[in-house]
Amino acid sequence: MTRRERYEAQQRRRSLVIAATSTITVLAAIYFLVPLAPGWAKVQQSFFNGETLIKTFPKLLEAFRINVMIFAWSAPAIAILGLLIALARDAKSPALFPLRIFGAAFTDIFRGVPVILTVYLIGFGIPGLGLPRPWNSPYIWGTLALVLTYSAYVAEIFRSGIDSVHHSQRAAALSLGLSERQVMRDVVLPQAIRNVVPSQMNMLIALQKDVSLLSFIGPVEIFRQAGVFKSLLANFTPYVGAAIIFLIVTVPATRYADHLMARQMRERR
Amino acid sequence: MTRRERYEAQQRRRSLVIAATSTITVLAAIYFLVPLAPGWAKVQQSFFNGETLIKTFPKLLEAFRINVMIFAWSAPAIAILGLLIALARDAKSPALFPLRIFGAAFTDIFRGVPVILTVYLIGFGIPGLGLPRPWNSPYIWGTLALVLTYSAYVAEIFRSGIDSVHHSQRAAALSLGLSERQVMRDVVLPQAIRNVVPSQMNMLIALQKDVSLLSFIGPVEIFRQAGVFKSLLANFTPYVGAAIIFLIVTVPATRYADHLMARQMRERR
Amino acid sequence: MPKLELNGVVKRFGERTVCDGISLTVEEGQMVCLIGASGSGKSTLLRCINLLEPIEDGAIYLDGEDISIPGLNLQSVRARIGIVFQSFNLFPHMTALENVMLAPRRVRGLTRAELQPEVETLFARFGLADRMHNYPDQLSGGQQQRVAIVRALAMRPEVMLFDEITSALDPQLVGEVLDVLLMLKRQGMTMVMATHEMGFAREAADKVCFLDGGRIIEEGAPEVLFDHPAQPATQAFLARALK
Amino acid sequence: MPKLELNGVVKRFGERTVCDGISLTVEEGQMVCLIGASGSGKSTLLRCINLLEPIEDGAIYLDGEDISIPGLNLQSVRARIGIVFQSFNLFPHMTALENVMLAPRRVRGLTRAELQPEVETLFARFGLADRMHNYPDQLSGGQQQRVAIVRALAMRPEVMLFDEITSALDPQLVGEVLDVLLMLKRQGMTMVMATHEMGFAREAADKVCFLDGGRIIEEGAPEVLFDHPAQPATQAFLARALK
Amino acid sequence: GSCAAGKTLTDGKFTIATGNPAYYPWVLDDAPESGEGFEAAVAYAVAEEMGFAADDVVWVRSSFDEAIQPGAKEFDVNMQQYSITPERDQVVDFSAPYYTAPMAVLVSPNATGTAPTLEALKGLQWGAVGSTTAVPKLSSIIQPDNDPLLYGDNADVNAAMSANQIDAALFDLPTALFLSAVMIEGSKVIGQFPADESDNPDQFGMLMEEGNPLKSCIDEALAALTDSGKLAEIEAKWLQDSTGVPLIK
Ligand SMILES: Nc1ncnc2c1ncn2[C@@H]1O[C@H](COP(=O)(O)OP(=O)(O)OP(=O)(O)O)[C@@H](O)[C@H]1O
Ligand SMILES: Nc1ncnc2c1ncn2[C@@H]1O[C@H](COP(=O)(O)OP(=O)(O)OP(=O)(O)O)[C@@H](O)[C@H]1O
Ligand SMILES: [Mg+2]
Ligand SMILES: [Mg+2]
Repeated sequence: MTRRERYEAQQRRRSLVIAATSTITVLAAIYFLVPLAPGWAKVQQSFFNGETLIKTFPKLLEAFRINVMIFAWSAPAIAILGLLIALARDAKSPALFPLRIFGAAFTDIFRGVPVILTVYLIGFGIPGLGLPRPWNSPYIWGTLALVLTYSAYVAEIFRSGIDSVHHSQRAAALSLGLSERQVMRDVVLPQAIRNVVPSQMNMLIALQKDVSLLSFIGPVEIFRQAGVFKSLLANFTPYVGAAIIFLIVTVPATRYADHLMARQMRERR
Repeated sequence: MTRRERYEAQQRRRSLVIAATSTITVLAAIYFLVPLAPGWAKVQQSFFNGETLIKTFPKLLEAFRINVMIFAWSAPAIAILGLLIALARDAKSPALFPLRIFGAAFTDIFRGVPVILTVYLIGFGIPGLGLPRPWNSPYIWGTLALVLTYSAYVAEIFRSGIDSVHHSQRAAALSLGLSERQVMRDVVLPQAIRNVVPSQMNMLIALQKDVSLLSFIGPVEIFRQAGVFKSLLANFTPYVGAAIIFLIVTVPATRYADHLMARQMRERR
Repeated sequence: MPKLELNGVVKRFGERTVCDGISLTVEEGQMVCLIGASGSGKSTLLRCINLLEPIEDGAIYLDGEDISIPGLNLQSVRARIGIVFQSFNLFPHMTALENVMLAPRRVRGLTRAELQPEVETLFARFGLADRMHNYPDQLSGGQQQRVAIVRALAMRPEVMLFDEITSALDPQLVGEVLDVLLMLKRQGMTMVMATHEMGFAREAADKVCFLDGGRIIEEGAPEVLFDHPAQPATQAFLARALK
Repeated sequence: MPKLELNGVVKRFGERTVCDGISLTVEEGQMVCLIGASGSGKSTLLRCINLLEPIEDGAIYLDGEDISIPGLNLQSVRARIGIVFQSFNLFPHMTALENVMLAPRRVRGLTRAELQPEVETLFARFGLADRMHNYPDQLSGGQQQRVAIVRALAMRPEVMLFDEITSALDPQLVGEVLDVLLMLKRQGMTMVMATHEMGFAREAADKVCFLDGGRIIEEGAPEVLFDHPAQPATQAFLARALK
Repeated sequence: GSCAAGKTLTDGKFTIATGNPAYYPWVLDDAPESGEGFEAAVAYAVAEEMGFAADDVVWVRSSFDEAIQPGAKEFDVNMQQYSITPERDQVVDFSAPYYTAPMAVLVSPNATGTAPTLEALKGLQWGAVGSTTAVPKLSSIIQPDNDPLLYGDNADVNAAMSANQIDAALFDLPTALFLSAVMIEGSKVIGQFPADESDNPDQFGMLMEEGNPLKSCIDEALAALTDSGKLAEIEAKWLQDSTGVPLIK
């Protein structure tokens, strides 16, 4: 073992000790001090009620299936539409000026308008125009509203990624005779996307939770289900149950994505 | 005028014509065809009711003051906390390992837990522990919930920006004798922040609308106000009013930010 | 008919005129060297020839065809003109091999397998056989420079533009790379090269152009230009450069 | 006591050993040139001396003090050792002037106004007086290289490391920059330089080290090493390089 | 039933929507099928009056938003304490009222000493459920000094009261009595407003799609139930006697 490895190992040991003690201290402080607060019993009863949790959890889990379903079909749609809008906004040639304008208008409108309105307007409004039964489903139109809104956000992120790739990369690729499309696909986008993975992770996680907005127009997903229990039992514990379900899904996913990113970085340098 | 300028001017003219005709065609199609739908009268009555709009708009505008207020004090707090968390997650030295862990746990938890739960838990739970009147205000604790949640998202974006700065920049700055802090502040962060302006704009716009989540714990901001009108009048038009107010604020802001970014890019290259 | 012809090319960046009416003729199979002080516009001129920078005025002809017409299909022209940049500009997310194969696969429409032998030969010729699977960040400056050359050659261009491609090479490699260029020349490649290697320019160039402030002040066969420069600016430059 | 001393420095990247037990002594005011093929480890060695890369084994002494002890305050050491990178690494979000002023302002604690005369003199000496307010993207390769040199010198380091700093310069500027280095040497600056300019190494170096595969195969006064290389590898390298 | 024949969503079935969840005392245990609870009982009585067997009553759930959305509805009638207002009546149809609800004041444990006078009530920090007619009542009748806080449902009002963020909340009397008795420990209903306090007392009606032909049948049925005293009987069975709550002056 070299001098440097010894030193680093020692540093790591020391910091682990610090981490462990400080974490334990803080947790212990919370654990022992919070229950001394006068209202603790009531708060515990309202938010961390084991009995309620057990009672409501299975139904929450069942409702979560709807979230998963909506998420599963809207996420790819959002990725694709978002990318297309980003490309439209980034069109360089003067002939594509209309596309640029369209992209800008799209992002402005769908980011600017509150999601709830988009959900109501598309989820209630379009079916209200007189669509027959299977085609007026809130699942279809609600998903569309979600896709439109999120695409606007996602497009802006892709665009920032595209802008972050140095223009000399475009020049080098063009000089090889690649078309603008190929340059985008093979050279710019791979670097752009890698640069924005964390921001898109953000969006993915936010989307997962915003699937719940569809409950405004009917579908009883996990949030609405938790809300129903909350109203019924006058107890917020079902939300904690929902949060647990979300955390079980998102935390491993983000850790894994982080791990992949870090490995990629390490390999590269 | 050189050959190239002539050509570009011509291209621009042509594309403007295309843009104008296509836009007008689409708008005309919507304008003339949608009202032919059987349910149009009802939809118009429900969503685009001029009378309702005029009646409710002043009160919506008044309620919007609360949004502006909450936004004004939470946005800077989010920027600062988000940046600190990003820096914590990016700490390189093994001695700062606990900070890294803390940063990761923070982002995982506050991104993973649905905002509603955070708002309820902090907005009702902490005051419920027995705080006296001025200190149990839903404004204080609701804002804290918002700040914690958004900081987690914003931190991830900052982190992606920091990672997007090439490591040779760090090396060059370190080699000049700058401390890690100075390197971060003077060399890495300015480049990092510039790279993520569009993503952070996203967050700013989303925050502006998510201020409405505080309405779950009492404050009557524009969305709750629109909801009250909706219930009272059985009409969704007040949401359209709210959307108009949001658009009036966000569209010029994003256009201006875009303009600044574009100018910066042009100057730089 | 000259292979490549520039006629009064003007390029401006905002207020600054970087190429100020440059006319130049390059015959098929010729090697033309651009020399001149830093900032005299050599790199910019090469970028203009490759249509990476739109020119303000003048025209550029390839095989007699005006390739600077606005609105031309740039792609097909660029595939015929290769360029190696002063700053390499390798694609950081691809290995050396992928960097080289990308354009032939996309533009020439070949598969990896079809390209393999050809590309491996190129790598070997540039002493990079064991670096094919490294990412640019893992290569030394000289190695990156050579990968960039291989990348351009793999497109089998008709004209090659080189922008100080030996600047990051050690003298041994400079020799080797220049040997490759001589070989390309023997094979009939038309080349324009911005260089500071006066020795090479004298030995290999058919024509040397001296740039100053965005203009070609003087041009001619290397023997003439190096040994009997007519213009005072050229004389001053060469006096310092060959010292 | 030597100004700078390396003792068995080992540097690995993963499996690959890039510096393989390098020992080297640089006396105060000496100019040492590192020569060797591309990929022989010259840049990496310079980065190790500047503590940008932690070393696996061995030690580095500055003024007799071990600066490679893990956990040392790197910052104060680095301020005493300047480095100019092969790839410039200017800060793209700052003008040339800001690039140069940043470190003196932060580390030496001076104000812009205090620095102005000193920095302006430096810019002028490198022929950059009218480029101070340009961003790196707006500078030619040679201009960027010179800004990088000015940036390092503005910290008034005791030891300067140069990594092929003349590679992006035209011959005229090469002459000028090397003149500056000679002047620095006369002023007593200790310097280590990776270079491919054999002519300069011979003229200006007090000692030349030939690197091959991460080892110093041979070192000595330039007259000795260039005219009577002892090792076959050195002979081969020089034979090609001086051809 | 002859009157309703061919006018319902599904022939031979009577589809009734209620809230998700449905609260006591309107529906017992969130299970309207049992017919227990005031609204559930009224629903079955109306259905029977219209000639539907208990088995032909189909229950669905809906939110307020779904009830007022333009376009096709998923129910024949929707019963969840909808107050009849002229504005709402423009968008949807209401049956004749089946209950007239007085508004009542529920105060937190800290404020149980408040006198039941408008004067004393003004100074309290008020809360209410944002989607109910309590909101306009609050601003028109009580006109509190501080802006009221508004919530999404009863449970949130309950939590805000527990966190001492509000002193008083306005509900319809049966809900207020239920909350004070079961949900919020130590709270108290300190007063009610006379049901006919203002021009439009809070009357609950069944909500239908605008122009629903079923309206006349339902009105007929309700009229019959009122005449026969059946409605009063149901009310007496499920809604607490409210005579003990003082009137607010
Ligand atoms: N994008 C730009 N905006 C403004 N000025 C520019 C830009 N690109 C180059 N220049 C300027 O144009 C001039 C010519 O630059 P160019 O890179 O062509 O020089 P060069 O002859 O290749 O020099 P070197 O030998 O140093 O590479 C320089 O003065 C440079 O500052
Ligand atoms: N981060 C890295 N990971 C893996 N290998 C690396 C890394 N950096 C450098 N190397 C390898 O280390 C060796 C030495 O590189 P170095 O840059 O020191 O060479 P050099 O002597 O400066 O060459 P040149 O004259 O071309 O600049 C090369 O073979 C290179 O591929
Ligand atoms: Mg150049
Ligand atoms: Mg090197």
